[in-house]
Amino acid sequence: MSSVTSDSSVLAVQAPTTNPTVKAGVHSRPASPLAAAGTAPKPLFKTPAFEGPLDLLLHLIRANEVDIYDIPIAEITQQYLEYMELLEALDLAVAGEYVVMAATLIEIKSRMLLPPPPAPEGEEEGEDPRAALVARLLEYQQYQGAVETLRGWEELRRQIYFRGALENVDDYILPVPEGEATAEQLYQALHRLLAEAGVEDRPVTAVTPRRRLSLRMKMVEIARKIAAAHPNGLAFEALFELPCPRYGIVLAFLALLELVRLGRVRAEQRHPFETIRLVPVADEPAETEDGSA
Amino acid sequence: MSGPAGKGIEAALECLLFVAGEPVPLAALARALALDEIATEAALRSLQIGLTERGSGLQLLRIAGGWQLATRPEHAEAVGRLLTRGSSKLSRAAMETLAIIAYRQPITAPEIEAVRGVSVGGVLKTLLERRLIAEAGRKAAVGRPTLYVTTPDFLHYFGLSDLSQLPSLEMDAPAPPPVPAEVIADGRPPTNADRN
Amino acid sequence: MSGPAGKGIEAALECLLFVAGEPVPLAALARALALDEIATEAALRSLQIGLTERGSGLQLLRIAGGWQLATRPEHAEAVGRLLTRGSSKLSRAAMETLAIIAYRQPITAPEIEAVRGVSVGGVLKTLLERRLIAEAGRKAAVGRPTLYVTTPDFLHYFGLSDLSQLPSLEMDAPAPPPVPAEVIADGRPPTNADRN
Repeated sequence: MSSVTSDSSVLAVQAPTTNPTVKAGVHSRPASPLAAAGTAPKPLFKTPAFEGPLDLLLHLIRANEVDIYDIPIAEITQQYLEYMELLEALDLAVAGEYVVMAATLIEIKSRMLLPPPPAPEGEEEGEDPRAALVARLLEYQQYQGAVETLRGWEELRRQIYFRGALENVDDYILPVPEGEATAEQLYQALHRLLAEAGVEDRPVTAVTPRRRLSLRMKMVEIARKIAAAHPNGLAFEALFELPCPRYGIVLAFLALLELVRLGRVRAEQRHPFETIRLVPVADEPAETEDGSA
Repeated sequence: MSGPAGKGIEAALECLLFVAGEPVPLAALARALALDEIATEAALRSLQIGLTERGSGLQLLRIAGGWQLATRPEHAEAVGRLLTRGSSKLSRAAMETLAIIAYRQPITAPEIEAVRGVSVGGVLKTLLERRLIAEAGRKAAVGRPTLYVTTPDFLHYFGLSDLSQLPSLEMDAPAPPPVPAEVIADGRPPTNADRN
Repeated sequence: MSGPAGKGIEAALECLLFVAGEPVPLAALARALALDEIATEAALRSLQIGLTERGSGLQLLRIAGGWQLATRPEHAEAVGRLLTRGSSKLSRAAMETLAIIAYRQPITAPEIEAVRGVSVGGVLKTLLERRLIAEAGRKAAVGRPTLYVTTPDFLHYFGLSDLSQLPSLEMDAPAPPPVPAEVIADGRPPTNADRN
C-alpha cells in the first residue's frame, strides 16, 4: 500500500515507455496508468483461430522465423493455402477475406517469377512485388502490439470496481430534469432502429446462411460446367453467376487458374477481345479423380 | 480488532459496501469475506466507528435487511448541487429500448430483444431504477414474462403531458414484423467473435 | 489544508464522488462545492493521500477526464464473490478494431477494414452498443462513410485519464515503413518510435 499508486500525479507520469528497437512480435508492455507496483499483467491466452488473413500471415512469418522484409513468398503461400485447407477440415467457414489474400499471395508469387520490369530513369530497381503487403503487415502488427498492451490494462482495470451508476442509488434519485431529451429524439431513436432492422423502406432482407467455401469444391463445380459445355467450350464470363460477392469471383478465378495449371482445362481466345472460351483437356479420360468427370 | 488483519477486513468491507449501492445482508458480506458472521459484524462496527472518528463524509448504516454506506446528511447541499446538473443522460441503448416500450407497451423483454437484436436486461434495470419504466404484471405466455410500461416520470423526462403526445410513427412499410436478430446485425449470422 | 475547513471539504468531496458513481470533471466538483478549481484540486489530492494513509479499501483515481472513487485491486477477490455478474471481456476482434480506432480516429469502417483485412460491421455494432466508440459525423468521401471515435467509456474501460496515455505504436525494425500520418498528427509529440 504505497502512496505512489493512488497519487494521480504519479499516475500521469507513468506514461508508456517507448522502445523502438523491439524485435518482431515481441513488444515491451508499457505499465498501465493504474498499475500498482509489482502487479504484472497476466499472460494472454492464445486463441486457436486467427483474426483474419493478416493475422495468419504474421503467425506464419513468426513461426518460420523469416524476415518480414524478405518473405519467402512461395513457401509462405504454400503454408497459407495448407492452413486454409485445415480450416475447412475443422468445418470452419473460410471467410472470403482469406480467399482474397490467397489470390494476392499467388499474384505476388507469379510476379516474382517474372523478370522485373525495366527500372524507370534514375531509379535503382523496380518495386518489390511484396512491398505493399509488407507495409500492410507492419501496420497491422503495430496494432497487434497495442492490443497486447491494452489487454493487460483491461485485466488490471477489471481488478478495481466502481460504485453502481448514479441511478442505482435509491437515496439520490431525483426527479429527472424536464426537457432533458425531447420526444422528437425518442422518435428518431426508434426510426433509426427500424431503419437498421430493414423494416422502413427496404424490404425485410432474406438471410441466406453463409456457404462453406472451398477451392476444391469450386474446382469441381467449374470442371463440371466446362465439361458440360463441350464441345463448344464455356464462355469465360459464364463462370461467374452475377451478382455474387467479391470473394465468390476471386474463388472462381482461383479455381480456374488451378485447373489450368493442372492441365485439366485450356483457355482459348481466337482473336483479341473475343470471348475467352474454356475447354476441357480430355486427353486422358482416366484422370478424373477429384470429381471432374 | 484493529490489527493488520482487522484493518484489511475493514478495507475489504468498505469495498463491498461501496460497490453494492444497496443494503447488503450480513450473511452476504460474511460469505464474500470468507468469514463467519460474528467476525464480520465486529468488523462492520469497527468500520462504522472508524468512519465517524476520522470525519469521513460517509457513514455506515444498518437499515432494513442489511448494511449500507451512505453520505452524511450535512453534505446534502453539495450533493444536491452536483446531481441537479443532470450529468447522466440516457445512453443510446436506453433511449432505443425506451422508445420501443413507449410505442408498444405493455411489452416483454423478449419482445424488445426481438426488435433490438441484443439482450436488454441491463438497460431495463437502468430504466427501472430511473423510474422511467415500471413492471405491469406478466404476460399470459410461455414463461410468463414480465410486462413493462412507461411511467409518469417518463412523460416528465420527455416533457409530455400524456402518451397521446408521442409523435406518431409514420411507417412507409407495414407495422414492424418480428425481425430475426440476424437481419439486425449486418446481414451476417452473428458469430461469437462479434458478441465478445 | 487539513484544518477543520479542509477536512470538511474533503468529506464533502467524498460524498460527491460516492454519489456520482462515474468520473466527475473537476469543474463539476468545484461548482458543487462552491470553490474554485485550484482549491478543489488541492482537496482532491489531500483526500487521495488520506485514503491511502489510513488504509482505506477505496482509492481516488483520475480517469476518463474526471475523478472517481474505486476499490483497490487487492480486494478484487472479495468484491468478485459479492457480485455475481461480471461484464464480458472484449473479443480479440473487438480489441483490434478498438485499437485501430483509438490511434487513427476519426476513422471509417472501410479504413479499419483495410488495416485488419476483415470486415468489421458486427464488431463496430458491439463496440457502439458497449459505448466504447461513437459515431462522429461522416467523411467527405465517396459514399459519405460514418466516422468513428472512441468515447470516455473507452478511457474508463482501460483505466486511462486521456488519450495521450495510449501505448505508443512500436515498429519492429528500423527500416521506414509507411507510418500513418494520423498517428503523428494526433496531438502527441512524435516519439522515436513514430519516426523509425
